[in-house]
Amino acid sequence: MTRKPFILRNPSVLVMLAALAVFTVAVTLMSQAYGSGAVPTSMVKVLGKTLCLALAAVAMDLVWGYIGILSLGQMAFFALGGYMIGQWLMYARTEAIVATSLAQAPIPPTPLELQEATASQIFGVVGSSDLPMVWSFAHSLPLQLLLVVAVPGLLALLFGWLAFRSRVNGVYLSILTQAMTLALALWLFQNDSGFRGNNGLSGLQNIPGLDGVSQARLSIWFLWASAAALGLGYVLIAWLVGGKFGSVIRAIRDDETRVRFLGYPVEGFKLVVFTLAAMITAVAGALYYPQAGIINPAELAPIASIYLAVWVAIGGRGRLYGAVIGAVAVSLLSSWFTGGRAPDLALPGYVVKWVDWWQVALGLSFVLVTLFAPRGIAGFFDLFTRRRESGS
Amino acid sequence: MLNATNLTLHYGGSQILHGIDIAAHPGQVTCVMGNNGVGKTSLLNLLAGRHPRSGGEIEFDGRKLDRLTAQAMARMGVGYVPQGRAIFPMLTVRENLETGFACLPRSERRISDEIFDSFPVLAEMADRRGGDLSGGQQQQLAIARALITRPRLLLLDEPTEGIQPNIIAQIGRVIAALRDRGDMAIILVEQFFDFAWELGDGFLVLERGRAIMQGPKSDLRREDLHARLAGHATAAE
Amino acid sequence: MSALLEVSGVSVSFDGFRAINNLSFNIGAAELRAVIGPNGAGKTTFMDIVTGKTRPDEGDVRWGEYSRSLLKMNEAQIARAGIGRKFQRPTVFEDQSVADNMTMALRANRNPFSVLGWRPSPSSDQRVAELAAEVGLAGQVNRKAGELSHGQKQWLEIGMLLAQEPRLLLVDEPAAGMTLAEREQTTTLLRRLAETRAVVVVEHDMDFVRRLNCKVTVLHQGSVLAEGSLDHVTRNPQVIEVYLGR
Amino acid sequence: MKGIDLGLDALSFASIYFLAAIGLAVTFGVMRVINMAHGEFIMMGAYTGYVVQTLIPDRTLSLIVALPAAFAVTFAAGVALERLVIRHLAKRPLETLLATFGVSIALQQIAKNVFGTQARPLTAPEWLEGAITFNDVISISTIRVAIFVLALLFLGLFLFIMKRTRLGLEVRAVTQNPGMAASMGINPDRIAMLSFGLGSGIAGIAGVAIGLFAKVTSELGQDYIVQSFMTVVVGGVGNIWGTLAGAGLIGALSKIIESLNPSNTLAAQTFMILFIIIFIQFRPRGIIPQKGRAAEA
Repeated sequence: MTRKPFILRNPSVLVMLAALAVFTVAVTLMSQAYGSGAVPTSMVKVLGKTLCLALAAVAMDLVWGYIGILSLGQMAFFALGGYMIGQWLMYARTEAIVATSLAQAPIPPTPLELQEATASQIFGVVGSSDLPMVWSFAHSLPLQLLLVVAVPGLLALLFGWLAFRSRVNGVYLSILTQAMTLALALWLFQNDSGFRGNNGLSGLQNIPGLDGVSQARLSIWFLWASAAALGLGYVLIAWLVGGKFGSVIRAIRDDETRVRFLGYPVEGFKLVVFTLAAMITAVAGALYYPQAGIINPAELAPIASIYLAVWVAIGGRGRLYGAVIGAVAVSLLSSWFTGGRAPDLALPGYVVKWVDWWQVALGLSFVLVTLFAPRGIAGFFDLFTRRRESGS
Repeated sequence: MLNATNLTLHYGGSQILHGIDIAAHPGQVTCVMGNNGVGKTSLLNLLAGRHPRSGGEIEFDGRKLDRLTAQAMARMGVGYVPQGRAIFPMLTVRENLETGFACLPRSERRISDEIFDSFPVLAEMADRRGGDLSGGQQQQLAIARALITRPRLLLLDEPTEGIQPNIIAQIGRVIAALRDRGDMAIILVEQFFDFAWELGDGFLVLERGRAIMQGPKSDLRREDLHARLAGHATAAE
Repeated sequence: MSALLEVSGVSVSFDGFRAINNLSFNIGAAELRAVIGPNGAGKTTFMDIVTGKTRPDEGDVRWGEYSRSLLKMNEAQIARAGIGRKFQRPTVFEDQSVADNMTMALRANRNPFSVLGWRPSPSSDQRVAELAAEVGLAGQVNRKAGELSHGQKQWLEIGMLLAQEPRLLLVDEPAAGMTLAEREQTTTLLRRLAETRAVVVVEHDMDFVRRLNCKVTVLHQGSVLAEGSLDHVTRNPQVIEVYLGR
Repeated sequence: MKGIDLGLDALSFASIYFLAAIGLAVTFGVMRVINMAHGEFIMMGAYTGYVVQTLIPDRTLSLIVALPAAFAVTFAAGVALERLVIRHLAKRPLETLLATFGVSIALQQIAKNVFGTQARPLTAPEWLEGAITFNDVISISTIRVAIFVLALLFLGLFLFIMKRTRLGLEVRAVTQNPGMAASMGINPDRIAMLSFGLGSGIAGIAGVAIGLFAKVTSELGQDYIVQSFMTVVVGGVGNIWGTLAGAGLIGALSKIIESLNPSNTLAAQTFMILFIIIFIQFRPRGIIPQKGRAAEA
């Protein structure tokens, strides 16, 4: 048997990368910054954010679809990634503003004064003027970038170690991950948590040092970055699940007891997958929030993590492209319907306003998908390929 | 009473029963015999409606039955005493018995004295939890529980398995009494040869899901039947 | 000859019911042994204890030349130490190909990072092909395990066990649901395997045990009732009483 | 003195948790069904109370009407959910979780569309509005006493239904061995449907009680669902005393942590959840674990 290179063995990866490239080039050519302007900057941001959500969904699929942990804590990692990059964005930019305003003062400020002034600018809103300990590295982009993966990774490692070693499984594990997210959210909601309570971090769309660059351009740059991250993440995860490692984790999903009797340390595999997925999710979050402009603890609501699971379910669990399709389709449809642009549906005696009724339709569609299409949208592709195979 | 023909059964990919015929008549005990793993329990499960058959006809009281469910069979008058007894461990003895009330009209929902007369130990233990009973007591409870539903066909799956001799004798007397009442048909799956031979009116011997010997007691000789059963195990002697 | 596996004085209860009662059992390094006994005699619980699924309340289980206690090890560690288990119902990963199933079982470092770095090589491909041929699945390596027949799944599972290269094989009712021809193949294979390693077969089909032609241990109510050749144990009046004819 | 006050506070907290969780003790604890819409059933109960109050001005009378009405509404919703969705997802617990979550967000949005985003008042009768004062330090609002009494009442009702009624017997038989229960002539599907309805109905009544002191919004259920699940899991699945113990533990714990740092209830809740996560490490099957081989499967 000769082995073909990884990419050739996985045509779906090639298709995905090609689609992503075409999409990115097309959006760029229609953008206000680099092209015809057919796609407004706000739309570019929506698309860029959607790519980040798709990356989070692919990571969710790794955790749920491949190793069988229905984690309802993915948004905790996503938001933590956002908070970590947000710290630098907010600090560096506030510092720059403070520095400019203090520059007019007769005596130039000392670094300490500058830091104090920056801190009171940031934390005035929660009645504090000291820089909390957790902001110690906020001045440094490389350190905060490191924290983007390190903090969620460590949280996942610790939580996973506790949960997996006591063999908490199935729905219990799901509820436990949900509790973890809730605990983190409640903690962030406090004013003295060091993360500005329910105000969250804001102004993240302004990138320090790039004041001269228009939002139109920035949005395209972030789109590129998001597309690159999605592409890389997709290839990485596809590579992971394509080999023997993937074989083992799918086996753990289907019958973990049996895998133990084969001699594999099941808990170790779960821990590796859970932590890795947390870090990928955090990177997605770190790219998402600068495009969103603001992050606050509401992002960690239990409901948000469940959405992620639902996208994967609708797209088709256990298939990475299913996760991408689910995330993209549902989140774009959601923003179209809730954005007030969808035409109302006139029923006899009642006009359905989609702004009000979209959530209802979405909720019921989860029910229908789980009941009637457990393989999701990707399941329909199977019908095609099977027909083609049997036809030829 | 019950007449089943050409029954087949699959678990997943493997065929467990191959064309079994079995009949049960009021006032008679039909014994199903054979070594472990030949499909006796599967046959009983099928008749109790607990596992769908893959083929064959079942007639009960002259009515052809299509799809069976366990609760429909119970309500139709089929009492079931499973292998391993399947007592509800957290229910008291009385509650275990009362589960059978589901088959009775509201006015008749009481535990008759007959039950406690047949199994006095159950009256003593009425308020203990089923799981706390010994194996022999559980077996008596399992039979009593099936009798509560006033069955016309009683299915017994190895009622002597792992039970001490004096209780076996008592169970034997109860089964004989039920048979002699004349209104109940009994199918008994049993490996204890003497016990089965004593009670049985008709016999069916299975081997790997097929009937290898079948007929009324009058047509069979004790030695032949015993040889057929023990043959594989003791042929070398 | 010192024993490969030494079970001594093991007891375990569930809800006050003694599933295993002061059980002692030894098996040598290259030996075929059949364990028989009526339902509820503790055959499966015995396997659960040896493979680490159930912890006994008392007693000890020791393994190998250095007499390591298995009680301190988890299921995966015990499997890596060289004890393979075949389940009663074939449990293969139906979603994956025969080759994938076997590759997973191949002897190799099991830690997650080593598995990540593992790449198929000509020798691993060849090993899979050999194993597939050995268990009669030569033409089927690229089929999904879920598409195999019941008997073939049993065979695949045996193949996976062989790939693990265990020193002790625990086999739970291998003949269940097999056709006559498949049974014969299975007996031949088990006997061949026992030439180089220890094999314990739990079975209650007497015919099958007879064909294995090996030492038999009879379990009853969680302890050993008799041990010896099949003829020896079938003449034992107690064995006849509880198991054979009565 | 302070201790007694704290104890009373903890007790009333525990009562609320217990009230919210007791319906789950039936659907999750007994039937092993994950119903993420349970919180929305609590919310539906609260809105039913509000609607009844708009129709019947007398607050005492409206409360008396609202309790059975809420039960009826949520019982029907529960039965419908079981028949239409949950039954078809038997043995797929994770998918049940997702599907019922879909129901949950649909119900939330429907409530928002019908009642708006503003909190609706559900006012307690006057006799429930005061406080019982023992001295300067110790006083407890009447409504909290009422909730405690209601929780006790529910405990009694639950025990009565499970131990003394035909339905309870059949439910217990089905939980312990559905196959054998069917062979005794019990219809397991019908039992599943009724007990699911019962658990949901209790959630509805809890909703009325919670609505009396909390704001009735479409998000009311969200605030209770995770804690309710934790209460059941911490207590030990399948045992009402476990649920009681879980509610007691969580109630006491949140008050104790709160009293150490009174300015910050959010931190208290964070620590409580962390404590629970760690607690589950040591007692993965809860305070009162279910015994036996069946529980291991």
